Amino acid sequence: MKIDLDRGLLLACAAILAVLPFVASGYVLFIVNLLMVYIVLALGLHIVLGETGQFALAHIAFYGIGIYTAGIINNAWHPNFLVSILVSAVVAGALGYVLGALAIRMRDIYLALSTFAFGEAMQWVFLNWVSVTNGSNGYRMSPAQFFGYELVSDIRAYPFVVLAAAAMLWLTVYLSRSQLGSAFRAVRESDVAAQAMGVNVNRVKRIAFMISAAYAGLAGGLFTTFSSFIHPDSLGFQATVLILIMIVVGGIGSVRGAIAGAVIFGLISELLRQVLSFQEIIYGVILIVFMMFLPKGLFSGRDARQPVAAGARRPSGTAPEAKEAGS
Amino acid sequence: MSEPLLRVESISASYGNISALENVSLQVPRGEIVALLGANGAGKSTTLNVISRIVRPTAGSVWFDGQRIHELPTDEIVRRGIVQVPEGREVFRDMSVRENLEMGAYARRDRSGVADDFEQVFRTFPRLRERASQKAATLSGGEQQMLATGRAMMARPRMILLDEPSMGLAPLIIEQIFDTILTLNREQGMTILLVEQNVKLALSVSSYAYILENGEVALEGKSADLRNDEGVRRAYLGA
Amino acid sequence: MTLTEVWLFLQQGVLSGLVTGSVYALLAVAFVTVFKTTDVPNFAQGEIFMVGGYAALGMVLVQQWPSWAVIPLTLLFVAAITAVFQRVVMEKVIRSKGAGVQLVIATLGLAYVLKGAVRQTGLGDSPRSLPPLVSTDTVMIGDAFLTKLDLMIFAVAVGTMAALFLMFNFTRVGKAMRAVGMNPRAAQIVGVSLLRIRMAVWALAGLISAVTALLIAPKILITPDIGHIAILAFAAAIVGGISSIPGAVVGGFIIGVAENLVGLFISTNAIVVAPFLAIMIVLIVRPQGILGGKLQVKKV
Amino acid sequence: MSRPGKLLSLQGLTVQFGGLTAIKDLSFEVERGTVHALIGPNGAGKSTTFNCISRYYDPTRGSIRFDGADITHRRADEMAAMGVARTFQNLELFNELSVLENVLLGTYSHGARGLRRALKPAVAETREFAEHLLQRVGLIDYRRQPARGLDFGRQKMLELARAMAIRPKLLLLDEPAAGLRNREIDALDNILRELAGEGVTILLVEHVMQLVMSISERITVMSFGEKIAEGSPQEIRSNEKVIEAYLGKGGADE
Amino acid sequence: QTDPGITDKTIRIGLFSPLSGPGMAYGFDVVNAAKMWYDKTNKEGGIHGRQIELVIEDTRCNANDLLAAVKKLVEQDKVFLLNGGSCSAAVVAAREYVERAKVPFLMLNASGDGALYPPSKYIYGAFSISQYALGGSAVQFAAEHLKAKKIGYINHDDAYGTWNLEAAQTQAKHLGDVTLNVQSINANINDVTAPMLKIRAANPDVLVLTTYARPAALIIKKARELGWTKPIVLTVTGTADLTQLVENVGGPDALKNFYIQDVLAALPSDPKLAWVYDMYKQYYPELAAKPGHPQSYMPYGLPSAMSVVKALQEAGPEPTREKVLSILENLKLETKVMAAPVEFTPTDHAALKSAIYIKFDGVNKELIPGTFKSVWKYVPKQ
Ligand SMILES: Nc1ncnc2c1ncn2[C@@H]1O[C@H](COP(=O)(O)OP(=O)(O)OP(=O)(O)O)[C@@H](O)[C@H]1O
Ligand SMILES: Nc1ncnc2c1ncn2[C@@H]1O[C@H](COP(=O)(O)OP(=O)(O)OP(=O)(O)O)[C@@H](O)[C@H]1O
Ligand SMILES: [Mg+2]
Ligand SMILES: [Mg+2]
Repeated sequence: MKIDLDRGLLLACAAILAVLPFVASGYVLFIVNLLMVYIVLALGLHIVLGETGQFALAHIAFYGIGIYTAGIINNAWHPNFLVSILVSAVVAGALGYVLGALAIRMRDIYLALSTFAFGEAMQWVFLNWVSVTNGSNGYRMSPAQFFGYELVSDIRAYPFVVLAAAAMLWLTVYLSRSQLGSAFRAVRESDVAAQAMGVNVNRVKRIAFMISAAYAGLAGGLFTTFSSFIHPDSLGFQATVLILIMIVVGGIGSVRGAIAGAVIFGLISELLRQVLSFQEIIYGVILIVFMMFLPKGLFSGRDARQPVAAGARRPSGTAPEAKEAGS
Repeated sequence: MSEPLLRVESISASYGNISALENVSLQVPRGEIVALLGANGAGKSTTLNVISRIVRPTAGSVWFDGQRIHELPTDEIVRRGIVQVPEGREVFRDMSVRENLEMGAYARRDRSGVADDFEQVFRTFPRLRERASQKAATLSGGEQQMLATGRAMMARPRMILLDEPSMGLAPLIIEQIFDTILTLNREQGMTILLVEQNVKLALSVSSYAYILENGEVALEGKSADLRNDEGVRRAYLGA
Repeated sequence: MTLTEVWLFLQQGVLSGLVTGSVYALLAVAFVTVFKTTDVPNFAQGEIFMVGGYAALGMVLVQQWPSWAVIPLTLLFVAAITAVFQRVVMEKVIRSKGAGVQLVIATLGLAYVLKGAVRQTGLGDSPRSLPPLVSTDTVMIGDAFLTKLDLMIFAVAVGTMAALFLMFNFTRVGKAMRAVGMNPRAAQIVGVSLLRIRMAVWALAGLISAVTALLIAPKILITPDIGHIAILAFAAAIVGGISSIPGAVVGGFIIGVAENLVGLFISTNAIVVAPFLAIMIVLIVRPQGILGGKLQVKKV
Repeated sequence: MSRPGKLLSLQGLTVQFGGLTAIKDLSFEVERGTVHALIGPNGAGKSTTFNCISRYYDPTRGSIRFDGADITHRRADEMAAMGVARTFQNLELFNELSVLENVLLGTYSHGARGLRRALKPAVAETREFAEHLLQRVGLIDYRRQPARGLDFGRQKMLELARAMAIRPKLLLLDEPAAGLRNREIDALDNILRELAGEGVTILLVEHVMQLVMSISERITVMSFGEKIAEGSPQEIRSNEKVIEAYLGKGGADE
Repeated sequence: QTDPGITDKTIRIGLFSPLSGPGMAYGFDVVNAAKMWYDKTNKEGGIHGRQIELVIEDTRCNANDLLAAVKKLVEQDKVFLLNGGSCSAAVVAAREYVERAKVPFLMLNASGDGALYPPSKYIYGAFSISQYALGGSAVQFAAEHLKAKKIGYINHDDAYGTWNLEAAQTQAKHLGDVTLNVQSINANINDVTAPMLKIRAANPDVLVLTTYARPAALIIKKARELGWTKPIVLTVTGTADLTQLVENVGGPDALKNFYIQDVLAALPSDPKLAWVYDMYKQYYPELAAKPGHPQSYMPYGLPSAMSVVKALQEAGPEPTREKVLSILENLKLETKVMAAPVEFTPTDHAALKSAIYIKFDGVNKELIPGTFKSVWKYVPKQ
C-alpha cells in the first residue's frame, strides 16, 4: 500500500502543479518556484546527511556557487538555461568533491563544525570577491532563455523549474535504490562493517559530498531562471539551517520527508512574514515542539529502509536498547 | 520461607509493538544464586533490564527487600543495592580501566572499602591490573567483559544481575569468574541473578533456576533437579 | 612599515587578542562542558549568553535594582533557563528517541525563541552596555594599552578553565559527567542519575554564560544578535579539540590573536575569515584539535 | 574440491600500539579448505591478528600472504573482492537497515566494479541468494526487521550470514559462538561444517572449546601475542603449556 | 482603462519594511510614521476624494523576502504604487522586477543607492539620505569645518560601506588636497584593535566613522584607550541612540572631541521638530509609552509618504502610474523634517544630498551652522 500512497501523493502534487499557473498569481508561482529550489536543496542534503550520515553544513555555500556560476554564464553568453544550470551543478559538484576529500578525515561534530566553517568562509568570498560577485552590492543576473524563449517572469520559468525538480526527485530515488545507495547507507550505519563488505568508505563519502554539492549547485542554477538578483546575505548559515530543518522535520533519511519538509518550512517561513514581530519566537517554538514530539520527523519509519539520525548510533550502542526509562 | 530479596511479579515488556516478555514472575531469595536460562531472544536480558528499570515494564511489579522498585529511576535502584553487569560490555570507552572501576563505586556511600575492592578486582582479573591505565575502548573483548564485571563488584551491591558473564572469556577465566561469584556469594552473602549461556555451569553454581521461552517462564525448579531432568538435558545441555 | 611599528602592533595585537580570546574561551568552555556531557553541540550558546546580558540590563535599567542584587539574580535566572530547557525540552526529545541532529535543532529553536523574546522587550534596538564590574581605566603593558577590565576578563577565563578542568578530572561529579557523555546507559548502571547530571551541566553552562555576559557586556556591547559571537566560540572549541576544556581556552586565545594579527598585517576585511581559516588549517593538520589528545587506532 | 596448499600464511607478524606489543613475531599458515582455530587467553592478540589479515590494522613488522598474493599493504575494502570475509567480536551490523539489506550488502563486492555497476539496483537473483542465506541461518522470518531489533544471538547469526554472502575463500570468524546456547552452537557447528564442505576455508577465533574441538582440524594457540602451540585438537587438549595458560583443568574436558 | 489599485473611492498603496528580526529597528517605527501621514491625509478627505488603502508587508531586511513581499503586493494585492524598503542591499533585489512590472516605487528610509543608480524611471528614494551623499558630506565637513587634510575613514565591508566610501573618495578628489586612510571592517567585529591601531599609525587629522552603532561605539572606546584625542565624526548610520552611545563608550570622557552627522532639519529636541513627535504620540499612544519608542529613525518615514501624497495630488483626479512618475521626475517638496528639501531631477532620483553636523560632548548638543553637501554624481559606466 506504501507504493500506492506514494503514487497518490505524486499524482496529487502533479495535478496541483499543473493547474496552478492558470489560477494563481505570479507571486504564488514565485513562491512555488522557490519551494522547488528548496526541494532540490533538501534532496541534496538528504543524500549526504540522510543517506550517508555525514553531518555536512556547507550546503548553502554550494547553492551560492551554483547561483553565481549560472548568473555569470547568463550574463556573459546568455545560453540555453539547461547549459548554465548543468555547468553550475558540475562546478559545485567539483568543489564538493574537494571539500569531501578534506572532510573525510573528520567525523560527527568535527565534520559539522568544519563544514560550517567552510560555509561561512564561502559567504565571505561571495562578499569580498567583488570583481566576480559584485560583492555586497548584490549580483544582477539577466534572465535565462530556453531555445530563444526568454524566462523573464516567474510564470515563464515555472514549468522548467517544476520539471527540473521532478527530475531530481526521480534521480534521488534511483540513486537510493542503486548499489551506490546501499553503499551510502552502509557507510552511515558502520564504516567498519562497510569496509568489510568491500565498500571504499572514503571514495563513497567523497562521492556523496560531490553529488550533494551538485544538487545544491543545480538548485542555484534553477534559482537564476526566475530570479534576477542574489545577495550574499541570503547565503549564510541561516539558510543552511533552514534546509537542515527541512530534512529533519520531514524525517531524516526519507525522501518523502525531505520533500514534505521543504514544502512545509518553505511555506512556514513565507507565511510567518505576516505575523511580524513574533515570528522568531513562533519559528523557534515550532522547531522545539517538532523535536519534542516528532523527532524522527513526519515520515519516520514509513520508508522501506529505516533512517537513522546522524550521530544517533553511539560508539557503545551495541546492546539492544529499548524504551529509555525516564521518570 | 522468608520474604525473598527480589520478587518479580508477572511483568510484561515490549519494544514498540514487539512483545519481549509475557507476565514473567520470579523470586531470588537472600544470599542465593538463581539462574535465568533460555534460548536466544527468550527475554533474559530484557528481564534484567526491567529489574534495573532500563526498560519500563508495561505490566507487573518488581519488589526488592519488600519495597516496590519498578517506578524508581535506575540510579535509585542501584543505590538500593542492585547492580547489573550488562550484556555487551558497556564500559566507559574513553576512561582508563582504573577510572572505569572508580565509576563502579560511584553510588557507594562508604569510601573506606573501595581500596580493598580494587585489590579484590585486580586479584580476580590480573589482566586488568596490567591494563589499569589503558583506555577501555582499546581493551580486548574479554578484557572488557572482565572490566564490566569488576566494575559491578566495585559497587559492593546487595545483589548482582549478571548477563552472560562468561561470554567471550577464556575457559580459565571462566573458572576464575565462577569461583569469584561463589566466593562473593559465600563470604559476602551476595545475592545473584545469573543469566548464562553455559547451562551446565549455571546449574552447577545456582541453587534454583528459571527457564524462559519466548518471553514466558517455561520451566523452573531446583538446579539440582533440572540438571538431571531429561527434557532440560535434551533442550539445553545438548548432546 | 617600520620595525618599531611592527613591534608595537605585535604587542598590542597579541595582548588585546588574548583578552578578546578570553571572551571566546569562556563561551567555548560553556559549549564544551555541555558537549562533553550530553553530546549536544549547543547552537543556542550565544543566545544564552545574550539573554544573560539583557536579563542584567533589564534589572539594572527597568527595575533599577542595585548591582549586588543583580549579579546573583542574573546567574540564577540564566542557570534556571538552561536547566529547565534541558529538563523539559531536551529530555523529552531524548525520550521520544531523538538524537544528534534532533537535539541540535532543538537548541536552534531555543536560540530563535530567546532572540525573539529579547526583541519584544524593546531593549534590543540599539547596542547596550552594562555598568562594568571592574573599572575600565587603562594600564600599560610594554607599549600596549589594556583596561583593568581586560585583565579581569583574562583572569576569569583562565580561572574558569582551571576550575572546570579540575572538576572534570578529579571530582566525583565531574567524572560522572564525563561518564554520562561516553555511555549514558552504563552511567545509569553504576548509579548516575542522567536527569540530575544533565541538568547540572546545563545549569553550569548557563552560569558560565551569565558570568561572561556580566563581565564582557561593557567590553563588546550586546545586541539581540550578539549570539553570532558563539561562532567564534565554536571555532575556539574545534581548534582546541572539541571535548578539551584547556583546549577551548587555548583555541580562544589562538582565534583572538589570529583575528588581530590578520587585521594588522593582512587586512581588516580579512578579520572575519581568520577563525575559519584557523579551523580549516588545524583540522587538516590535526583533525582532533590541538589538545585533542593523540589519535588512537580504532579498536574493531 | 579443496585443492591442497596454503591459502593464508603469516610471517613474523608484529603489532604494537604505542608502547604495548599486542602481537610478537607471529607466524602460522592455514591450509585450503580446512577449519583452522586460533585460540588463546583474553588479550592474546587473536582479534588483532584478524584485524591485520582483514587489513584494519597495519602490522608493525611482518608479512601476510593470501592465495599467493602479498596483501600486507592492501586496503581493508579490497579484501572482500579478494575473497576474505570476517565477522566482528563486538557486532558491527548496519543497525537501522533491514536484516535483508544487511545480507544484500554482503554481495556488494561481487561482479565488476566501477560507476556503471554502482548505479545499478540490486538484481533479483542476488535477492534470492540473500534470502537463501537467511534461510540457512534461520533468520528468514526477520528479513524486514531492522537489525537493531534482533537479540544478541541472532545478531551474531546475521553477521555470519552477511559474511557468507561475500562468497569468501577465507572466512574469519571472531567468536561466533559467544552468547549462543548449546542448541544454537550445534546449529552453528553444522553450518560451519557445510561451509567447509563447500570448500570455504575457515579461520576461527573462539573460546567455546566444545565448538573448537569438534570442528577444527588444526589449532594455533597464542598467549601474550606469541604462538605457544600448534597442532591437532587432541595434541592441543593435552598440551601442558596450553592447559596452564588457557584451558585450565576444567577446560580440557568438554 | 485605469491602472491597478485605483477605484473611485480608494487608492491602494503597498507599504513594506523590516518589521521583524535584526532589521526591525530600521523599519518598524519608520513604517508607523509613514502610516500616520497617510491616515492624516485620509482624515483630511483623502486624495481627490479617494481614501488611501495600505497593505503592509514585512521584508526582514532580506533580499528574497523583500522580493516576495513586492511580488505579493503587485500581483496579489494589486497595489497602485510601492512605498517601502529600509535595507538598502535588499531593496536592490526588487529593481528588475519593479521595472518589468512598471510600478512606481518610492523607498522609505533605505539609502538604496544600488537601486537609485543608474537611475530607473520607476524608482525614487534616499528620503533620509543615500550612502553616496552621506560619505561625501562627512568628508566635506571634516575638510571644511575641521580643516582636515588627512582623514582616517572606517567603513563597513558591506554595500553601504562601498557606496559611502566611493562618494568620500570623490569628495576628497574634488577638494583636491585631502587624502583618506581607509579601514574596512565587518559589522560583527568584536575587537577593533587592528583597525584603530592602523589608523593611529597613519596619524590623520580627523577620524570619520560610517559604521553602525556597535562597531562605532567599540571604536570610539578603543580610540580613547589608545589615547586618541583628535576629532571623530560619526555619520548617521551609527547615531541611532545617543544616550545609549554615551553609556556604550563608557561615559562622556570618550566624546571630548566628537561630532555627529544628522539628516533631520534640527535636533530632535528642537521645537522645529516637536510636531513630528507629538503626532507620533497622538497616533500611537500605547507604543509611545513603551521603552525605546519612537525608534530614533521614526521621522525618516515621513518624507517619502509626503512625496507620495503630493505626487498623487498633483496627478489629478484620474491618476495613472505614468502621470505619477512624470510628476515625481521634477518633484520639489519642503518636508520640514529633513535637513534639506526633497528634490528630484530626471537624472537623479535621490531626494537628499546634504546633512547637518552637531558637536556632541555626551551631554550637550551644539548645532554647527550650515549644511554640508556631497558632490558625488552618478556617471554612467560604459
Ligand atoms: N532494542 C530492541 N528493539 C526491538 N526488539 C528488541 C530490542 N531488544 C530486544 N528485542 C527483542 O526482544 C526479545 C528478547 O530480547 P533479549 O535480548 O531479552 O533476549 P535474550 O534472552 O537476552 O537473548 P540473548 O541470549 O541472545 O541475549 C528478542 O526477540 C529481541 O528481538
Ligand atoms: N586499537 C588498539 N589500541 C591499543 N591497544 C589495543 C588495540 N587493539 C587491541 N589492543 C590491545 O592488544 C591486546 C590484544 O587485543 P585482542 O583484541 O587482539 O585480544 P583477543 O585475543 O582478541 O582477546 P579476546 O579473546 O578477549 O577478544 C589487548 O591487550 C588490547 O588491549
Ligand atoms: Mg541477552
Ligand atoms: Mg578478540
